[in-house]
Amino acid sequence: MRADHRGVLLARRVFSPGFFSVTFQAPRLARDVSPGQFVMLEIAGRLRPYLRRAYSVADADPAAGEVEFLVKTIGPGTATLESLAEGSEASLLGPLGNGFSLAGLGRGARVAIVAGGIGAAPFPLLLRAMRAAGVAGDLYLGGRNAAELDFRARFEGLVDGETVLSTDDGSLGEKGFITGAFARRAAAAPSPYARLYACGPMPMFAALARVVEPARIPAEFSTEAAMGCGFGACLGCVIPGRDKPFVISCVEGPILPPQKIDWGRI
Amino acid sequence: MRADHRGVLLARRVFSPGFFSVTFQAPRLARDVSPGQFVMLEIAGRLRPYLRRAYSVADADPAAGEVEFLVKTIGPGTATLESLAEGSEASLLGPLGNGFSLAGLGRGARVAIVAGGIGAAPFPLLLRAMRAAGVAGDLYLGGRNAAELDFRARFEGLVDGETVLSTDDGSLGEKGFITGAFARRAAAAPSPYARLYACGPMPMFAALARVVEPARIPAEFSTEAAMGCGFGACLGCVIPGRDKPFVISCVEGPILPPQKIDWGRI
Amino acid sequence: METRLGPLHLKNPVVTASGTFGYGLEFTEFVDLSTIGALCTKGLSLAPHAGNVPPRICETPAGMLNAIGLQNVGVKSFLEEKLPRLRELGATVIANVWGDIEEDYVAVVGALEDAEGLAAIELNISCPNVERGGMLFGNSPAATASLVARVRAATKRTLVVKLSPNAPDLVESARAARDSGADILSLVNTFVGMAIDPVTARPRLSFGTGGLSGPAIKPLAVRMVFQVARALPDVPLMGIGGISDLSDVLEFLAAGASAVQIGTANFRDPGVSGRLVDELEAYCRDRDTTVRSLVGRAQRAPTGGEVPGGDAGAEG
Amino acid sequence: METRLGPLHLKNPVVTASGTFGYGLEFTEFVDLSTIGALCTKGLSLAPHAGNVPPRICETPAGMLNAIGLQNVGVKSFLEEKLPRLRELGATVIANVWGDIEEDYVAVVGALEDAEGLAAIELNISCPNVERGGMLFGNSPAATASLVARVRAATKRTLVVKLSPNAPDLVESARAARDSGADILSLVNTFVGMAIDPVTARPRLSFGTGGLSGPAIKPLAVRMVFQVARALPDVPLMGIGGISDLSDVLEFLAAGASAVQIGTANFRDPGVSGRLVDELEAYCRDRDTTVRSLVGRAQRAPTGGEVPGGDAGAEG
Ligand SMILES: Cc1cc2nc3c(=O)[nH]c(=O)nc-3n(C[C@H](O)[C@H](O)[C@H](O)COP(=O)(O)OP(=O)(O)OC[C@H]3O[C@@H](n4cnc5c(N)ncnc54)[C@H](O)[C@@H]3O)c2cc1C
Ligand SMILES: Cc1cc2nc3c(=O)[nH]c(=O)nc-3n(C[C@H](O)[C@H](O)[C@H](O)COP(=O)(O)OP(=O)(O)OC[C@H]3O[C@@H](n4cnc5c(N)ncnc54)[C@H](O)[C@@H]3O)c2cc1C
Ligand SMILES: Cc1cc2nc3c(=O)[nH]c(=O)nc-3n(C[C@H](O)[C@H](O)[C@H](O)COP(=O)(O)O)c2cc1C
Ligand SMILES: Cc1cc2nc3c(=O)[nH]c(=O)nc-3n(C[C@H](O)[C@H](O)[C@H](O)COP(=O)(O)O)c2cc1C
Ligand code: FES
Ligand code: FES
Repeated sequence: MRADHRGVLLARRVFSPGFFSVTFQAPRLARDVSPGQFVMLEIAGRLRPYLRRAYSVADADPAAGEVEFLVKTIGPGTATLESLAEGSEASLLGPLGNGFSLAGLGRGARVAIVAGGIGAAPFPLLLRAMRAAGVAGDLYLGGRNAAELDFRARFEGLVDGETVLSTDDGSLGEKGFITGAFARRAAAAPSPYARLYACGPMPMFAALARVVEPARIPAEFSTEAAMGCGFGACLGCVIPGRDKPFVISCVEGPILPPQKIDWGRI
Repeated sequence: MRADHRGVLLARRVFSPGFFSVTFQAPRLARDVSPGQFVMLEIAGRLRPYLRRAYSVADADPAAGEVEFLVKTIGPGTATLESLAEGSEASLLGPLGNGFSLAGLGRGARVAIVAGGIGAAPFPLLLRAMRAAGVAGDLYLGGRNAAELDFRARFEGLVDGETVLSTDDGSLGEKGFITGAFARRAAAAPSPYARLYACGPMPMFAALARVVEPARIPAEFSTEAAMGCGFGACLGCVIPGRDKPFVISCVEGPILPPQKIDWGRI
Repeated sequence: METRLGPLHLKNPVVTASGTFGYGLEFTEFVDLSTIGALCTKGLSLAPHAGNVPPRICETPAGMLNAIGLQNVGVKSFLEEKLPRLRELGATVIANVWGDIEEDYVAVVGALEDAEGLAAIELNISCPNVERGGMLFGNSPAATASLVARVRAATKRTLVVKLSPNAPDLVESARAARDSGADILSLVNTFVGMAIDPVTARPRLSFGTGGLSGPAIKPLAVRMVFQVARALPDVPLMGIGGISDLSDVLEFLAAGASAVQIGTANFRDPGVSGRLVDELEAYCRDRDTTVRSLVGRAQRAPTGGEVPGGDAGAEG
Repeated sequence: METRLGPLHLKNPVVTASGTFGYGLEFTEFVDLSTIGALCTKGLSLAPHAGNVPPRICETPAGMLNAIGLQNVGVKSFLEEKLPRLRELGATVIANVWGDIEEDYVAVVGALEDAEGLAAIELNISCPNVERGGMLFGNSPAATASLVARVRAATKRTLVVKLSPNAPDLVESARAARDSGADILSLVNTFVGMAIDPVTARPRLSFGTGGLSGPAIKPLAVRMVFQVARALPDVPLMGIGGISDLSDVLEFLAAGASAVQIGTANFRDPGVSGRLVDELEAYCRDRDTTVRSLVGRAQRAPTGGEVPGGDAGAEG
């Protein structure tokens, strides 16, 4: 059930400048969250940022009562998190959103996970669930340069499959966009992948949609929109839809199949 | 010279709930400040509180490069200071204001210091200056109850004279207002006191003015007004004056003789 | 805590503001809807409405801008899918309505007239009157008067008219609404504002401008409530604008509001409305006073202090 | 960084706002006055003026309210004690002036006419016109036109007219000022607001109401600058309202301001104006662009995005 959980900051791990993870003590949240869900986070008593910020739960340890977030610093909200002293409190409103689905994937099934930059955030928790369900998967990680992919260390031991890296400048892995690397492998008929899970910027999703729709690969995109509330009250987070004008991404998503999004209006 | 000094929080000492002292590393400020002067303090990157807050420098150690403030928690500004993590930074704009004067007090002179509650803040530094100048002084400390005077511990070893305490509820020292305790001793003719230094709420000053003006005891009141800037730019901090409509308390004060204030318009 | 606003009786003065509380059902895990004074629904139109393309919101210092574009499910599905559940939950419901022309308002109000479990209608007059070339109903006392009179004639329900702070003369608009049959005035709606991305130089909202809300507008809203309460002491007011905690509630009551509406704060803190009911109750108990006696206290306080030769400059 | 506003040439577009920068001399330890575009003096009247009784200021969310009451040393002592030192320091000075009746303005402007080292006059029209029963000069286009015309006739100097955001129709006021001879428009002055102590229920300012300033008003000020720039593209504008950092400066330039004024931020951060000059210079260097080419960029950006059937509701 959704609630406003009190979280105490236990630890911060910095991967490279502006890329870090924070782990909070929040037992009920750690128990209730499922892969792909997010929280709206607030640091008490602050007028800046004024609105809460959305963060996918990157990993959860129900036994220890801990939840972890993978974060990239962009503005006041993420910067506050970056400088928050250990032991400080935050309120974590969640779990919110629909989450990823493993339904219909039998043991031994193989999937692809494509992440653009910090879009990798929700996948550690998904990889755990896949392992439990006996689902294998290749991880495609793309970033601007090697430094922006240092957080890949967070995925060590979690991937039951290949890990493919790419950078825009070629400083690590293949040179170019990760969507290209994925397309080359997924294109093969029959496709090696029973499903695609992806998270990243909208242009990446649009490129992926052009690959998976013709190839009939079912896909789940973890979409991102500016969110005022995170639970369906403000209607600020809508994404142009195909079968209706707008999808309310915080409650109908954030995980959406490409078929629900009107790419022409993005 | 006035400047916006970077201060690093070294230590906090809590005397009783809501009464504490904070010590910052700020070498140039520690060197330049004189008794009775204040700083406008801001904790970086916060929109709340929006304006800086004024704090008298309670003590300064030029050798160690440290300045200390005695604080009572009232609202967002003081609350932020109360919860500020050690090692955090603040900007300290100062030293500001005119400060107390020991001019005209020869060695062996005796003065009175009257403080209402947290009004005691500026006096540790003044007491050091008095000792250096060979000036003795009795300290009158008044508060609501015993707990609100726990910070008197901060004055141990600093007073070359008597320490007189009073509380509204009689839980410590004499019962009643500290102004009464002072009046009974100061009234004696000739008055034992060559000068009065006082800090506290306006009603306390008004009461003291009624004692010292007839008795012709020179006095210096450390006044308090809501301050927008602290350096004469906003004209927000004025106090009704006698020889002109308003005194700009942040630059003409905060230390003012009762003769400059129009008590009838307070 | 019982609160009377003319014909409207609420169990307490804490109401949630339109568009910031969804249809109430989004908040059931955070607030027991039966405990708050009332909730105002998202603005309802006759047909479902899609609203503006994103981005629709952005953050500003101590507030936010929104240009949702009045997206709503339409009055029909509100009556079929939302209102029955709100009734079950024991919520006191105020239906906020809007339209492009007077007939739209009349039609929506007509559709709601026989619905069971509606406490009042709130007219959002901060909408572009397409017949008048998009000029907002709320921005001319004449347009306001004409609209309110039409709606008044179309319903027996308690009628709340929600004022726009962008009106050239707020008191005139308030008087026009009152004289045309409003039972209660709620104020304020959002202030038209704009934010521009410094690097791309494009407005942060696709619509260009948006409505400013949140703590940032509180001093402006308090002044407007104070001003309208002074000009129209007989009209019950609901104060709105940046209310986030108990002291904000007390501030609006002191200014002259008989009840308050909590808006943007619901996004940050979905449980805030229920908590404010408890805190206000405790406050009244501790000081053994009543909500009613807290209303308009500032109206009686002396102001305007200046020295001889002092001017009335409220600015600078 | 050279900035032209009609007849006024500044070395850069960063100006400090009246009443928030004293007479400049309070800031010499924090800013080299010769490096900023210009400074606007505290509002000057013919005679020294005492102002309102305290409390005169209070904090609000992301801003402050003030009712200083235009306390100032008077034009005579400004000319004798302040201006000469400002000249020595190489400051570019804009004299902000005000009065209770038109004659007062004319008299102050007359007293300044032959002073050496004044770059321009800025008229604060947000003052109560005592002849018109205290109605503010800035709140009626007619009163604005009449005042500006009188002053225009009385001076050869560059004339800046500072608009009040409380005017019923800002664009009309702007047009009236322009048509009556204003060379430049500066906007905005403070918004009339109010804060009430929740416990005592007394207004926090002795004057009752006060002028709201600071980041809280930025989205409203940006919208107003954008709107006036669109309506009067030929009039040079100085944008004012909550500017605290470089991105705020860029935002106002993009909206259509040729220069900006930094106000309340000077209280929190007395060195901010000098720093913004450096930061803006660095920004232009890095992107090798000019300030001029940053002006009005948002005017050219497409806006108003809505879906078919989407309405123009800027509020909700
Ligand atoms: C469902 C969901 C899950 C998310 N999960 C994560 C996560 O796990 N880790 C994480 O680091 N972030 C995540 N985000 C993104 C995160 O919420 C934003 O980066 C954050 O709101 C930025 O806030 P800020 O105050 O730091 O910057 P803001 O001041 O909000 O933004 C600064 C500037 O960057 C722009 N901006 C805002 N958001 C983004 C963005 N996402 N990408 C690029 N520019 C942006 C803004 O328009 C503004 O111009 C998620 C977002 C959503 C909707
Ligand atoms: C020159 C000067 C020196 C000062 N030195 C010290 C010092 O050394 N130690 C210290 O603790 N404080 C000192 N103060 C007072 C201190 O600045 C205020 O207490 C502080 O501004 C409160 O800020 P806040 O945000 O915590 O509360 P605010 O939100 O600013 O105030 C909360 C409420 O308390 C009221 N209030 C504000 N200030 C006071 C006050 N001083 N007393 C009672 N009510 C008030 C406000 O009107 C408001 O209603 C000094 C003030 C001045 C002008
Ligand atoms: C304390 C204070 C005093 C002011 N005095 C004047 C004044 O004398 N004349 C004037 O035209 N504007 C005056 N202003 C308005 C400012 O010049 C500026 O227009 C307004 O504060 C908005 O800008 P800001 O949000 O950056 O402060 C004053 C503002 C403040 C806060
Ligand atoms: C996202 C959002 C949507 C809103 N939608 C509506 C609406 O549909 N109808 C309406 O009358 N007011 C609407 N409002 C205005 C609020 O009801 C309220 O009047 C305003 O936000 C000021 O209050 P606040 O500062 O507490 O948010 C909306 C406000 C926000 C922030
Ligand atoms: S974020 Fe508020 S409705 Fe989705
Ligand atoms: S505090 Fe600004 S002038 Fe004194």
